[in-house]
Amino acid sequence: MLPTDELKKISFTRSVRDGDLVIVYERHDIMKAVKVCEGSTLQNRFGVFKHSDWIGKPFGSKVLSNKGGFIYLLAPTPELWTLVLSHRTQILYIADISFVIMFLEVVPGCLILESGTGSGSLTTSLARAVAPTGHVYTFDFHEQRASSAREDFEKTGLTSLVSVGVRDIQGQGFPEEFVGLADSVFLDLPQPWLAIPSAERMLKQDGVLCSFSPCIEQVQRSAETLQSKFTDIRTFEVLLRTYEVKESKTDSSQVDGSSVGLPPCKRRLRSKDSDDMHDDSSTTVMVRPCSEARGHTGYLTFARLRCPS
Amino acid sequence: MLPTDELKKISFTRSVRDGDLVIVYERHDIMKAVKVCEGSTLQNRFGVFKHSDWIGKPFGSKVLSNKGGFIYLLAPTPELWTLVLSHRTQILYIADISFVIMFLEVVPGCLILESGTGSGSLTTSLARAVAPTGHVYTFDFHEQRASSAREDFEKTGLTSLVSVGVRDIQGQGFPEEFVGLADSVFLDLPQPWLAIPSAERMLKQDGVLCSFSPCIEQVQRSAETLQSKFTDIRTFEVLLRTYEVKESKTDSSQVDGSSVGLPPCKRRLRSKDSDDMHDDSSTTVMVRPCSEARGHTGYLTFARLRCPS
Amino acid sequence: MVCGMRISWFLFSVDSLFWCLGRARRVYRRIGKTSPKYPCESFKMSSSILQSESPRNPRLTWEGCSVLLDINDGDRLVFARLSPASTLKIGNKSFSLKPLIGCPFGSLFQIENGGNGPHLARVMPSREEGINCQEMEEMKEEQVIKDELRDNRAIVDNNKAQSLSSEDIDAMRSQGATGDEIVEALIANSATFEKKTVFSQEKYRLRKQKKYAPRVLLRRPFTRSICEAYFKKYPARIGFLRLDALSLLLSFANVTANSDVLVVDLVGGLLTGAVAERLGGKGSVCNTYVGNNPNPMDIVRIFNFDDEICSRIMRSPLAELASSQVENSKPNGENKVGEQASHPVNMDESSLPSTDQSSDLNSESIVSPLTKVFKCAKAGDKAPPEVITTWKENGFTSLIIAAPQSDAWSLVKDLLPLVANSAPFAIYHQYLQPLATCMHKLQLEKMAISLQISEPWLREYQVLPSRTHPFMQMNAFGGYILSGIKIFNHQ
Amino acid sequence: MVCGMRISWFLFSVDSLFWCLGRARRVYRRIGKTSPKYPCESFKMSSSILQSESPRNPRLTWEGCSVLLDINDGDRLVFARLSPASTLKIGNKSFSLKPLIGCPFGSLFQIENGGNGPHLARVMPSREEGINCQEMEEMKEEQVIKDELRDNRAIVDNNKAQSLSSEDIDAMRSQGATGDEIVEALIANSATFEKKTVFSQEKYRLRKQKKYAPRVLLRRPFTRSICEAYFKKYPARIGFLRLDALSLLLSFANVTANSDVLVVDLVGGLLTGAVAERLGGKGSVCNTYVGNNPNPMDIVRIFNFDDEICSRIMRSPLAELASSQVENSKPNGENKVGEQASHPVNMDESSLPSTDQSSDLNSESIVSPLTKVFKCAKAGDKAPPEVITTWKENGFTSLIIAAPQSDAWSLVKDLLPLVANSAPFAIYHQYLQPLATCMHKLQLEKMAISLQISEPWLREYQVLPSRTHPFMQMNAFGGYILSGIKIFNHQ
Repeated sequence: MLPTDELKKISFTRSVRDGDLVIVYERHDIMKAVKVCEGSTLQNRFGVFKHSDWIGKPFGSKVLSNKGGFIYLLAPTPELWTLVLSHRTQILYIADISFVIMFLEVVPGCLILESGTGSGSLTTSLARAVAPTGHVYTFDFHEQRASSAREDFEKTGLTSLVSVGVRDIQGQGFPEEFVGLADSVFLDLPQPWLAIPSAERMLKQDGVLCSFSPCIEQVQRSAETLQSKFTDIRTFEVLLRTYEVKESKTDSSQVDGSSVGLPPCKRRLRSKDSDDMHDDSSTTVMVRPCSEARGHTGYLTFARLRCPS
Repeated sequence: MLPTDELKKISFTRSVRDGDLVIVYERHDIMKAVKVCEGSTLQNRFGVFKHSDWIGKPFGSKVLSNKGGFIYLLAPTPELWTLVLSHRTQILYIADISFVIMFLEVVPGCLILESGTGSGSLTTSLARAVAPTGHVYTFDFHEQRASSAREDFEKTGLTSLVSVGVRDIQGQGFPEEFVGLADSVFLDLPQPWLAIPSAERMLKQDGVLCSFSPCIEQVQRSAETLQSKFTDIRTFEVLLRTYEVKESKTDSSQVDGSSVGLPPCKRRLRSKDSDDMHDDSSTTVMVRPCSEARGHTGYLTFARLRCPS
Repeated sequence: MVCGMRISWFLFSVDSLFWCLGRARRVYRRIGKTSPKYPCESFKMSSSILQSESPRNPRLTWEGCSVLLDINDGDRLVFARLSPASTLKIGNKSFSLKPLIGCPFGSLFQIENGGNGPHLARVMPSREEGINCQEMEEMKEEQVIKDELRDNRAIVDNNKAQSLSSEDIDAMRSQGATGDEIVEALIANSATFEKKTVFSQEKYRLRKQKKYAPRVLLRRPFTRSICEAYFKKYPARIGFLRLDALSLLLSFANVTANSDVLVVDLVGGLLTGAVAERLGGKGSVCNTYVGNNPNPMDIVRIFNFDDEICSRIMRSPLAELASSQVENSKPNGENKVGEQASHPVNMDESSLPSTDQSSDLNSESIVSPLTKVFKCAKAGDKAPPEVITTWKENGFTSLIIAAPQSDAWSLVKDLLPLVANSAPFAIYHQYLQPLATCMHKLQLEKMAISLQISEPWLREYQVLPSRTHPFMQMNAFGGYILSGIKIFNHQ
Repeated sequence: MVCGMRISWFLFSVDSLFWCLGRARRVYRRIGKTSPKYPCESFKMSSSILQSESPRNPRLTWEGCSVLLDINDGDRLVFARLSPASTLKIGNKSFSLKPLIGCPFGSLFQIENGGNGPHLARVMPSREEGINCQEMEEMKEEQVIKDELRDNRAIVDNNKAQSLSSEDIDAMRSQGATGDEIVEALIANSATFEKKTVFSQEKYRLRKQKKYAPRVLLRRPFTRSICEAYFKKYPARIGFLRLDALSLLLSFANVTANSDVLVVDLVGGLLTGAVAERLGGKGSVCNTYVGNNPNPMDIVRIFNFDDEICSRIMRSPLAELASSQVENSKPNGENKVGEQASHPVNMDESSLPSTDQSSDLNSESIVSPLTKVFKCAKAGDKAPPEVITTWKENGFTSLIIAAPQSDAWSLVKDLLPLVANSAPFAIYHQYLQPLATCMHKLQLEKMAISLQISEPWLREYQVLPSRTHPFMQMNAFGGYILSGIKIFNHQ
């Protein structure tokens, strides 16, 4: 997934090869991760796609099924991965992920501790940020979840950047071997305050901790616990509002009263032929917020380890 | 302010008269309430305005100062009043006010209890909603604040709709005379939970209560108290995002690299002559959110008195 | 006039109402009055006895009254008119709504097995029955809350946990067990219930209660509840007009008793009804329209408006309002002004009823209406010439436009001259650019000041011990509002 | 190359830096290297000793290091370069920054009266010194919190409450009293302090502490702190690019070590710096521009980038990138493609430096710079032909555009062909309509899929016992982002 291996980096010249992980894109909300395998096929509502047809095509190509249906083959990125991974737990999405990595000051070479691993959505982006020389140590108390995550990181080629441990961080804290070595710590735990004293010992001076909690009571209690050894304690909520774009024919003919209540001839952009569209003068691109949105994911509480007294 | 007195209702034929309350509009963010008085003058940075010049002019007129500066004379409304009243306390603004009145199901004829009166911003809108036959009984523990509010209601002509009492509602509850008579109760108190048992006795069956609190802890404690006798407990936050509109000349000439960093020739709409503007073809109206906004006012917790068991 | 209290045996629901709208949308239905079975005198008396101080704000239902039935905390929302003959279908059985007549709004009903078989009976609320919207929200979020006390490591949910079969449940039912008893039996026979967290136990109980002991809450059809119900189930019907946006329109336009409000209502009558509710029978609301066909305002009938209020709701074509002389009810009068005012840009998202039905219609359907009789036939009558004359002489005291598919400026330029000087106005729209253009034009033409485009933002919270947070699902868009004040222009 | 560790005695601040920008904006300054007083070897050694595992992420300051000084919790934010000669003006006195050298980032400094007169000295933090942003927010909201324990009925604040005169304070100072001692004296001599609520007492103490015992916090200049500082003090300089929007751009564009990122940076170099920080010295960032003059990227110099990272930051005119053959550093090469790519729509709100200075510049000013020497002269060098050839052969791995005043589509149509197939891209803009149009065009031209316009929304909370709520002031607008993935197009 990451261009750490120069040979796997996307470029004009790189094509899909046997064994590659590709993201099969049907629609912006229908995608799937597929491992390309010479003899395999992919079947969906558009028909049967032979993997052998894919090999040698540039990434970003449109490929056809036996029935003429099509999909796109995309190179995987952590953002696409977040959309296709299997949800073993509630996952973090791009808005929270991006902000966490920025606010935790994660840069190449950092050593990051994370608990819990969950579905590995954040972990994947953390790995991208610490590459090529840093490392993410991530822990989950749930044995099976940890091994599923491990398999995923193998699939996405991140094993050199991520280690998954099975451990109850709330109960046992982080392993002693990381004392004073962590640049940043991320907690997504039901009772983060139980893990904060351990996180504090793991952090380098001036290192940053982040705790993600859906409920304000968890934030209140964490903030209280953080008060003694941390400074610069700040709590945020990050959301993303998406917009929908459609074109509308600017119709200046008289519309009689009765038809005003009828739905307009609505045409969504993505389902349209480009051919009949090039008289731009008569169409307007209209844009408005999508009405359904994620209204809350969680509160992000950040804190910086206070300099030793 | 309200058209309860048919003679004071704005219309094509109604003009400014001696004794009228007018809103002097300089700019969308500079307004002032003035009582028109034959011999008086108003002085501002645009010069001196004689009230006598105003009398006989239609509402909504532009009037000139001795120096040729101008202002507009507007008929007062609760919305304008909210923008000009003197802030004796933090006030509620249009978004919260509108939602509260809607969610409290306030309609003409209702009897409403309110505490505290504060600066009377909400009270004015409540009065408008219960007019012409309802009544708002509003209480504040602060003697001076109550009498200032009373003066304001006199000024805005709402005395037949509003009564102001001095009373510590948290300590003493609402007066016994209102038991079972209130259609709705509004609380803006630091410890609303202390007033909830009294509010509950005042409400008619199925009546609605609203408590406004800036902090979540107040909401948590209120919600807990409400649980025993109320149902349909819901907490909201309402905000308003405003947009700024400006026009921009669509400039298709080549701009060389160095000038890209320079601020564009920005022209705000309100400071513009209409004369040089009528070549609409070359200008585009651009709109974007204002960056500064009220980020939080308070939480609105509503609850409906449960039907008697 | 006196005999206006129309009582009907028609039970109408959002579902069936919209079915009608979909089929007969072009027809502005005016179904004649029926002879009421119960004389209006009796209603007036009873209402005056019960609600001496507030006849327009009754707290008990009556025969012929319109109600909102909230089934299982918002899972289904049904508007109905109460009569001894009206019924509500729950599951595959129909239940008479007669027991709901004369009950306080806010009452809760459940199915009970009485002498005459299962019927709706009032539940006397006790503390633990305080189910509310917040718990509902909670139900949606399986994974969000990580329980502090226990965790789900030990629980394998493989559908084998329940030892009670559906045959067993049917048998219990036929033996007259109540829904609550079935729920208790299910809990007693669940192998995993005891292992669940307290929180999961609550969730389990609620899920079973909804299925086996559904509850019907009796609510008043006010603007609040009507707007919320439509927004939840059929947002496109009301142009996605969210409650907070609607409340802002009423504020911005200074709606109050004794005012004369000009509206363009392409949101099914919701705006007209909301304005009429605020007028309380004093003043007037004029629902104007471009062209020859009035805009439908069926939602007005859902309000329990009395005759006085209904008579203040009038319609008038823009052509007549804008013409220099009053045209005496010329029925299909075509007018140049009216035509010019309408250059709608087709841009609304509202989809056909058929789409809606498949997307958000409840699978459980509604009993068929017994008679298609509508209350409030008077509401929305054509404004008589003398009223139009008064409006022209005095001007409207404010203007509200909620026409999501029309061009704001085209409407405003013709409508604003009809409102009094210094009168406020508010325009709701789904798109920002048409309002920005409109605002720009109003400034250029020096027609208005205090112009502002605003967007309401509403967020609901779950407030529960240790589980307080904003709702996970939110409606991210409440539309845009352009507000302003008309100025007097010498030219 | 080895000798790239430029040390300077120049203290530069946001203020002075911008003054330069304002005056000399059209000139892309490339000030030559100075001979470093301290050999780079010594830095490398010391850094490798101190930070063995993370040489690019040092936790202690060093001579020549760039730092962010946060004075009184964000009241003033000053970027400075540490040297024995650099000074910081607080009030009307200048203080040497020498004591800050070699201290851990995160250290707090206060003015102390030592043998050599007042100087900055490190404060060893204790619990009650945990002032933070939240308390700051609290300070702004005088009326919001109604204290539960006491109320302010009894307090008349008439400036007579303080018996200590300014002469008394001056006298204390000249006798060597510390700022903290003065604060304590003020509290002891306040007639109303004891009557205040605990909360008000805290507020009073903090206010006095800021005035009489100001604190300087030493922070690392990372993308996080640089973006926050600019956004707070000079948002127009960075095109109002808020931290959350910037972080999204980096994610959407999949920026990571070993990638080759094409950027259009009209946000002062913030974007370029943020990308370079994520590259960590592997891969490249190409800052391209339309026309002949590179876009300024002064902000890059605020980062503590080492030579390796700096060398990966290159610039190249679009004309050269888009031409079919590599033009060997033709300095003022005009090119049709480049010209076509720029049809800027003037619509940004950024105002002239002079306006900024009067509006949000701190009244307290900064010491004058001793020498105008810039670090990282290598950063932003013109890309050598062989690198351009590689970019052309392989394509960029992603594209980010932050050009608030340019037309998105005009840029994208020329830039997208330069990125590899399946490469992601992200475009930041202040206005929605240009992005909507751009998205539409990309769809029509079948250039990209997975297109989405999103708007980040950020809210900060005050979390304090019994006083938890979102900040009362918020920045309501973080810009819009169009993101997508380039597809391979056969034609």
